[in-house]
Parts: sequence; C-alpha cells; structure tokens
Amino acid sequence: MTPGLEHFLTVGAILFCLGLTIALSKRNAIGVLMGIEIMLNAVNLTLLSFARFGVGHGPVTGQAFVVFIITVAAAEAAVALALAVSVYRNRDTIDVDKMNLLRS
Amino acid sequence: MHPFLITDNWYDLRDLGNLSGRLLELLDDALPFGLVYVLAALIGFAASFLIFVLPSQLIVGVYGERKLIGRIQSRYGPNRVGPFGLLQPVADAIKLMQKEALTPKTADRALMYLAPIVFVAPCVLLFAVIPFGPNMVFADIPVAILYFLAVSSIPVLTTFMAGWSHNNKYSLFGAMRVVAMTISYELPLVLGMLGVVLFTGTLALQGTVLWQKELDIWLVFLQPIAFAIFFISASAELNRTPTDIAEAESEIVAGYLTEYSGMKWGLFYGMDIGYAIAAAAFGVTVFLGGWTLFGLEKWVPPWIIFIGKTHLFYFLFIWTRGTLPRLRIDQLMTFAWKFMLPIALLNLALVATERMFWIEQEADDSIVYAFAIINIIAAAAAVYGWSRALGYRPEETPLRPRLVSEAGGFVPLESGGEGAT
Amino acid sequence: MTRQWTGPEVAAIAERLVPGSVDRSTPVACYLRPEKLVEAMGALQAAGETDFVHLTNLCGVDFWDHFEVVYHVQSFVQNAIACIKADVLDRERPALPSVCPVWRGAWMQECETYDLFGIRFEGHPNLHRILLWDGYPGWPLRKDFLSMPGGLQPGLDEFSGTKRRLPPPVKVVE
Amino acid sequence: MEGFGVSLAFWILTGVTLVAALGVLASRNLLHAVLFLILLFVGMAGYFVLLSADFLAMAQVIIYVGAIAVLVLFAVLLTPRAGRNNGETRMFLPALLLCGTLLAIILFVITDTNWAVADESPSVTAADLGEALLSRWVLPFELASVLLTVALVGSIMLVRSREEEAEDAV
Amino acid sequence: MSGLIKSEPFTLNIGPQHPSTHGVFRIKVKVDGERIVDAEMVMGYLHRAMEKLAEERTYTQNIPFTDRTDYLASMSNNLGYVLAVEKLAGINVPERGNAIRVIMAELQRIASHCMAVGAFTNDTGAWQTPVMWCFRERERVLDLFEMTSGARLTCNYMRIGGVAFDLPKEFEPATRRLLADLPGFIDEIEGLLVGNEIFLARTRGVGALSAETATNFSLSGPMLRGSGIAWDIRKADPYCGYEKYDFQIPIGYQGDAFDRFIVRLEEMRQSVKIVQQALDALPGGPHSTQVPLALRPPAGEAYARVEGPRGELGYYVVSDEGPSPYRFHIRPPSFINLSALKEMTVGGTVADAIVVLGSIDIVVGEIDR
Repeated sequence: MTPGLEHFLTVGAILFCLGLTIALSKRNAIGVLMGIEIMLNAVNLTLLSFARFGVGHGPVTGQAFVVFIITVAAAEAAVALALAVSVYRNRDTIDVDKMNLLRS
Repeated sequence: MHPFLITDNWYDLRDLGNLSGRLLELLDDALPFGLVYVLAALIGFAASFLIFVLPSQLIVGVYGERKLIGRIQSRYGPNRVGPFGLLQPVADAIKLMQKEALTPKTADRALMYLAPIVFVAPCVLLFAVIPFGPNMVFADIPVAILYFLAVSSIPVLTTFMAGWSHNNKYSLFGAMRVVAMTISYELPLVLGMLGVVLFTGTLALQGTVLWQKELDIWLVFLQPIAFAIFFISASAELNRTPTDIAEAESEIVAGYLTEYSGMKWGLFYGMDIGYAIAAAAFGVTVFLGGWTLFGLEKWVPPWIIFIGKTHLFYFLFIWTRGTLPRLRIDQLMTFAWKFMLPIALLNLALVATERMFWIEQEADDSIVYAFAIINIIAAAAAVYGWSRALGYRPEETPLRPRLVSEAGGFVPLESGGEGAT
Repeated sequence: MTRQWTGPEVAAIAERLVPGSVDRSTPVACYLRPEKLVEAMGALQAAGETDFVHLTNLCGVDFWDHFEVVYHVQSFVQNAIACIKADVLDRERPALPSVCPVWRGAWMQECETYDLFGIRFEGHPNLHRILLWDGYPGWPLRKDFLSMPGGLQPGLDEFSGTKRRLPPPVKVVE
Repeated sequence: MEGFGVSLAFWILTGVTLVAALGVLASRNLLHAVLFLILLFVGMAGYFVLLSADFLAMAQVIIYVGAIAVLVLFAVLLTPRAGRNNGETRMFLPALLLCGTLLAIILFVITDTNWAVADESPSVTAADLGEALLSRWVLPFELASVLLTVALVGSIMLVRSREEEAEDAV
Repeated sequence: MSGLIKSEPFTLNIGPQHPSTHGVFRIKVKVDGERIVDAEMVMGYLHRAMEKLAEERTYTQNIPFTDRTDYLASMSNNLGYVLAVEKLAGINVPERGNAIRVIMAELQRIASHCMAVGAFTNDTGAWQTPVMWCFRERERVLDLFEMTSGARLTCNYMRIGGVAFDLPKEFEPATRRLLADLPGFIDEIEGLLVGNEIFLARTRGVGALSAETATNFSLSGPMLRGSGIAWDIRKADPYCGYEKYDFQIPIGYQGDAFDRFIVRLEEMRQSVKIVQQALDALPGGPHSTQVPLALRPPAGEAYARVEGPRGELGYYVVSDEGPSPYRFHIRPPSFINLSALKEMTVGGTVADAIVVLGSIDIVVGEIDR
C-alpha cells in the first residue's frame, strides 16, 4: 500500500497522543519533557506531510514552520532541563508530584 | 582529445563509477520494484569494503598507525607476523575473536551488547556520500555536508551507551566527558562548515569538489580557520590524542571501553579508525580538493588520488597522537567556547562580507586568490590577537630552572639565582 | 658541611625557650619531655638560632623496656641538623604527643611509627595503620614480635662464634 | 510517492517510531527512555526524508539527536540515581483514557475528511527554505533567534550555583 | 575551574590497579563531577617489613634489601646504607672507591630521572612517545650497570668500605660515549615537551606548593627544589667527595608540576657534568678497604643521608655491637613526599591528581618497603 497523506497524519496523531500520555502521566520531570518532545515531533510530521501533499500555501511554508518548531523545541529543552537540574539542586527531587512549592 | 584522458564511457575502468552506473541502468530495466536500490546498496557496500575500507582500516589504520607510532617512538612496531609484520592486524583480529567477551554482573546487558553494533552502522553510512571520483559517489545527496555532520553525531551517543552500561565509575566518567565535549565541539564545527558552505553555495560534497576544481583553489587556503576548527573538532569527537579525554588511559583507565573485551572492544577499536578515516575523507573532500589534483585527475584514476590524500590526512591524526600530551576537560571546554567559537563567528562574518562583495561587484573568479591571501592573514591575526587577548603570554613562562651554586634556604624569585642558561 | 648540633647545645636552647622541656641530653641527641614536646619543638622551629624548619626523619626504636622516638630536624639556612629524641616509657599503652601541629608533614611518618610500633600519637589528625591493614595482630617492629624463646634471633647461625644477644631485660609478653 | 522502496521504508519507519514511542512510555529506566526517544528522533528524520524535506531531516538529526538528546542525557546524569525512575503518577489511567479519546477523534477527522492532495512532489531545496526564512518569515525568524538567546541566558542563570554567583558578584 | 560539571559526590578508587599509579598504590578520591573534594591514600600493598628483616641479618647481608626498596635507584640506596654503616663503624673509603660511587650514583640519577620524566609525561597523556625516548637512554645506563655489577636493576654494587668490584676496562669508553649523547637527548626531550602549549597548560600551576608549605611537609629532592628552595645534600652535606665536583642546583619558580619536571631535566644535565669530571679525575688505587665479614660496629647510632633521585634518602642505623643492626630505618623520600598529596590534589580535577602523582615520582617499593 503506497503511503498517502492519511497515513502520515495517522502516524502523527498516534505519536501525538502517545506523547500527551507520557507528558501527563510521568512522575519524572525529564520524562514529562520527553513526552513534550514527542508531541512536537508529531506536529512536525503533520506539518511536513501537509507541506508535501497539501495544496495552497506551497511547501516552503510548512517547512519554515518546522524550522521554527525545532528552534522553539531546542530552547524549551534547554530551559526545561536547566529547571529540572536547579529544582533537583534546591529540592533534592525532580518528581513533579512533589514540586509543590506554592502549596506549603 | 588525448587518448589517455579519463572518459565517461562505461568501459573506462579508471573511474569505477562509470561501470557501476551502467550496471545500475541495466539492472533497473531488468528488475521490478526498485529492487535495484537494494542490490546497488549491497554491491556498493561490498565494493567499497573491498577496495577501500579493508585496506584503509587494516593496512593503513591498524598496521600503518602502529608502525608509524613505533617509528615516532624509536622502536620497530609490528614486524613479526607476515612480511614486515603486515599480517599483524589479521593476527590481532583472530586473537580478539578468540577472547572471552566479559560482561560485568551489574552491567546493563542489553545496552552493553547494543553499543558496539550501533557504533558500526554510522561509520558505514558516512562513506555513502563521499565522492571518490567524478562518478564514484554512492549517494550524491544535495545536503551531504549536513548529512555527514548529522550521522557523525550518532556514535557519540553509542559511546555514551557503552560508558553508561558498564555500571563502572571510570566508564561513567568517560561517558560524561564524551557528552560534555560533544555539545561543546559540535557548535564551532558547524559554524566553521558554514563558512565553507557560504563560499561554495552548495551543501553537496560533489558540488564542493567541483567548485574547487573549477576555481583551481583548495578551500583550505580560502578557509584556513574552518580547516583548523574542523581538524580540532574532528579529533575531539574522534577521541584522538590531544583530546582523547573520553578514554584517557592514564586518568580513567580506558573510559567508556573499560569493561569491554574481546571482539566487542575490537569493534570499537576498528571503528574508531573507521571514523578517523571517514573524517579524513570528509576533510579531504571539503578542504583539499577531493579527488582533484590540479588536472592530474584527468590522467590518473581519481579514486587513487582521493585515497592517497585521505591517508595523508589520516597521517596528521597519527602524528598528533604520537607527539602531543592530552588536554584536561575544562581546558578543552574553555578552548571550544572561548577560543574556537568567537574565531568561527569572526570567520563567518569575514566570509559573508567577501561573498557579498564577490556577488555585488560581479567580480571575476580570480578574486578568490585575493580572498585566500586576505583570509590567511586574517586567520593568523585573529588567532594571535585573540589568544593574546585571552591572556596567552608564552614569553613570560620560564622554561629553564634557575641555577644556584650554594645550598641554603629559599631563593626568592627576584634574586633569580644565576638565571636560566 | 652540615653542622651537627650536639645534644647539650640543643638542650640549652630548648631549656631557655621552654623551661622544663629537656629531660636529659647525650652527645648525640637531646631528650625532650613528652608533655612539653610539641611546645619545645614549635619553639625550636620558630627560633632564629635553631630554625629547625624541616623535619627530616621520624622513627621509633624499641629498647625492650621503653621506646624512643627519634626526630631528625634540620635548618636550610644555617645548614645544620640536630637529633631530638623523646622517651615513651609505658609499654602497654605507649603514647606521645603528635608533632603534626608543628610540621604537617610528620603525619605520615607518625602513622608509620604507630603502625609498626603501636605508639599512639595524641593529637594526630588521622592516625591509622598506614602500611598494614586494620586489625593486624601486633606491632611488627617491636622486638618481642615473633621473637623466639629466650630472645634468640633467627638467621645468624652461620656466625656460630658470635655472642647471642643478651636476654631481654623485661619479661616478654607473648 | 510511489515505488516499493518508499512503501517499505514507510512501514519500517512506522514500526520503529511507534515501538520507540511505546518504549518511552513503558520503560522504567529513564536512561532507556532517553535512548528510545533518540530512536524516535531518528525515525522521524526518516519520515522527513520520505516527505522530501532533506534539509529538515538532517537538521532534525543534528539538533534533536546531537543536541537535545545529549542535553537530556546530561540532565539525567546530573540527577542522582534515585531520580532515574521513570514511573507513572496515579494519573496514568485518566491520561490514557483522555488521550485515547483524543486519538479516536483525530483519527475520525483524518479518515472522514476529503483531503485535497497535490500529486507532484514539490521540490524544496535548502536555498529555497533559506530565502523564505529571510524574506517572508523574517520577523518570526528574528523572534526565534531572540528566543534562543533568551533561553540560553535563562538556562545559564538557572543552573548557576550559589558559589558561582558569589564569585561573579565580587 | 569553570567548565566543570557538578553532580552527586561519589568515591572513585584510583588504583591499586590503575595505569598511572606506578605500581600498587591507591588513592581514594571523592569527586564532585570532575573536581576532587577529598583524597585519601591507601598503601602497603607491597609491604615486606624490610626494617624488621634487616634486624636479623648482618650488615653486609642487608645491602640487597636496599636494592629492593627503590628498585629504580638501587645504587643510591646502596650508597645511603653503606654510608650510614661506615659512619657508625668509622670506616674510611679509598679515593677510587669514592669516585666510583659518585659515578654510579649520578648515572643512577640519570636513569631514574629518565624514568620519572617519561612516566610523568605519560601521565599527562603524551601517548608513550617520551617514555620510549627516555627508556632508550635509560637502557644504555643500565647496560653500564650490567657491565660493572652484573645486574641491571638491583645492582647490589656498593660494599661497606668501598664498592664490590673495580670498573671493567670497557666501562670508561662506553660511559664517555653515553655522556657525549646524553645532552643531545635531554635537549630532544626538552624540545618535544617543554615548549609544548598543551604540556604547559597541563602542568603549570598544577599541584603548586609554596616554599613554606613544601618545607613544612618535609618534602625533599626535586619537589623541594621545585618550590624554590636551594637544598641539595650533595652541596649542603657533601659525601663521597662531592665537594670536588663543579655543579649547580636547579631550582624552580612556583613549585608546580612543571617546575619539578624542568628541575629533573636540569639535574640530568648536572649529573652528566659530574660524571664527566669524576671520570676525568678517576684516581687509581684500591676500590675498597678490607672490612670484616661479620662487622660489629661499636654501640651507637648513625643517620646518613644521600641525595637520591627522589630526594633525601636517609638511613638511620642503631647498633648494639651485634653482628646485625639493632634498628634499621629507611627515610624513603617518595613516601614522605606523598604526605603533601592531599594538599596538592584537593580542589583540582582527577586529571590534575594524576599529573601531581606523576610529578611526585613515587616508587611503590620504597613507599611500602
């Protein structure tokens, strides 16, 4: 079966949902970050498949969006990991359930 | 046309690409489903293995390196197995295969077994984009330079896997050092490559070679800074000696290789050489004119020129390995961030200006010679000036001890004894 | 040539600097009292005339009934060396103040002396058995370690005419 | 988009990426999760190649595998052994249900929509992309670079220890 | 130390099986990332209780023990011990014996410093090349030892009252050939390493000890001289007629690993000078005085020291008129030089600790005895 637009979109959707599950359910802050990275990748895949198969804006638009998403993902990863490391230093844990500074 | 010039005819075996291209055409007609790609991959792999990887890896890589280092260290090197010790690599391989591959009890077995295998694959992939001749390139993809940089960042992760999986502190040290160093050295490497790409206007390797051929100048003259950065970063990522902190044998025993033995270690060792040769091939292609040699490639098979250049480039790695001490990790990081990165940025700005000038003024192609002179001077000035600015004062370092004739107490620095002789 | 301080010379200076610190003196060495040892050593190190900045050698000697700890100290500027000793009389629980506060480099030699003689150096920052392992039975360099009955020494049989060592003046604790 | 090779590649990549994503979800060891994530990134780059975005595929490998994954590994190494557990919170089942529902809706939309599909494969070179970024998308491009700079400075500030701050204050 | 990564502190065992501990020596370091926060030495893996064994053998029988303390400088150890016994027994050594002793001690210094320099550069990561170069010259010195004493490493050549044998007649030309080559070799090593930026970066300022600290830690030899203290027992307390020879004491600037390295290199040059002079003025006559086999020195004690390659090599011998020493104590220079190891390593990186250990130039046989 030759893969078409639907196939790519389906893969993107499955990956997005898996990433969302990971981001919502993981206890570890780094695990949550990994879920978010998977979601961003799924979005990239979707954008690129539209750029490849879609009609209208032209393929460059989709690719440009992907460039921006990759950039933002890199920035986000750097900041999130820095946060995780500094939270670990100050609180000795990176369990998201225990990061309740505002509560106590 | 001269009868001995290399042509594009399929029977002209001086460029093996002609024949293989012809074969591919024939096969493509005969076979369904694009099975030809699979076949071509297999044939290409086998051929490159036979004519390039095997001789390079075993003869030049293992034997040549050991022999040369032996000469540098004023000893003979391998000279027992076979004529001139040429069969030493084979003997080593047989020995390694017979050895027991130990696995520590607390190791992460899956990762430990996986790491050497994953380490091999990118090395083979790297050679896919290297042009050995005008028609001898397996995949002349338009983003070959990026492809090379991308694929060469994968082995770093495998070295990390290897180091982490042993559950050994020395290995973990090695893994941490690899990871830290990679982040630091990837950046100047890509920035340096950017300067090259700005000049040539293409990301394809064959295009880069042809650009140099057309203008009759090697990019090493146009981009001395990029070349130096490439060489240093490559030796850093390859763990060659001045920067082999990941497996520094005098500090952390063997780093990420500490617990490996037998053929698992052998794969790492062999592929280390493979990566070094791949880096040399890439450096030759981008900076040293690839398979061209100022017109000689029309007469001599270009792949011979290319392989010769690659091995000469690889000799640089051997040479540094045989003579230089090792840097400390924080010095390496400082060097990458405080020295190479600013210089790479400076180089980029310079190249952009020159390229702009070239296009805007619609200058003649021979302007590249002027650029070459400017860039070499600028490189020397930048390296000297920036190192002075960072506080590098070689003349203030006394290299000989003071000499005194009488025993006694402390000799203050000012009185200076009888001075350095 | 390095000047060799005699015992009485050092004793005179030490007595002047820290009264009551000198026990006795022989031509070779000056014996300091253990309770004033560190103080006297510090004074000898700081005083300009002696200037014993460098503790060259520190070792113990077992004399069956008591131990001696020997300190060789020297001055670079004056190019002079002196031998200072201290007696450790208690054989059951030998102890001596540590000179680490004066010469920090003494710690390893004191550890070694403790390891091999069992002399405890009080005030030592990290006194442990440095060459042998913790829990090693006995103190090897004591004369009664592995000694044969009657204080005979193994290994000298080929010199049959030689006089055996005198029997130990104290009872050997086996 | 035809040919046996492309189909084969697609299905292989699909298998690899889905296994990798499930591996990230399922593995209890954070290090293994990171390695599965890297596998997913590489598979994603393969998809990009299939979608004729060569440049982005390479950028994906360089940035995600070479930089982000390495950063994540680094963060894992800097956290203690006890922090390398990749377990779930008690919200796992609700999250799974929510995501399953979301997936069902999206899949329904995908299959139900009649997508207008262009037949010919558009060719976008790196040069085209660069031109678009510096002409039409120049404002977002600059914003992205500002964002990167801010992120850089911010993360440096975050991980500075007290001693280093004290050193700089002098 | 910017650029270092911090993590959970953990303990790292450097040794006893480690390529850079020069034997079975172990440092337990506690590291935070790459930075060392604590260091503890563990030694004694090679302890042979030599001081105890020596109490049960005659004075002459003890000479081979001294070979096996510092097996890289057996001649110097022999010399220190026989000097102590001669001092105790009041034995005079003939002129020729003294000159031969000086030649041997200085050749031993060259051989030992070759090893020290080579091993140290190996620790900085220069992959085997300087070691091999140094070994090349060290071999020739060892050949000379083999020629005279019959052994290369544990020579057992000095005797109480002189030396064991006279020099063979081929010794002098061979030594002169070696002396002609040695300065060039030292220049070669210097050219390879001393101006090298990486080597400077690795060793300058690493393990620096001020003169006061070095003195207070009882250091000796090149470590003390590297800190700028002009102290050499050959000058300060000449033995074996060292006052007749013209040589100088090299001293360093700030007491770091690099200073110790250049001091060692320069000492090799000075040793070449001394051997040259001693050969030129080699007196005739007997090489040894007759000493009874079962020597019984009068009761008393003697502390004699020589300037060994690693520092002040002292022997403290107490006699009770018996045929064997009552107490036999070695002052091992590299053992005492190690006492400042923690001072030098804490705060640096693991790589620095290795360089510092290499610059101390330890010999485990001497540390553990």
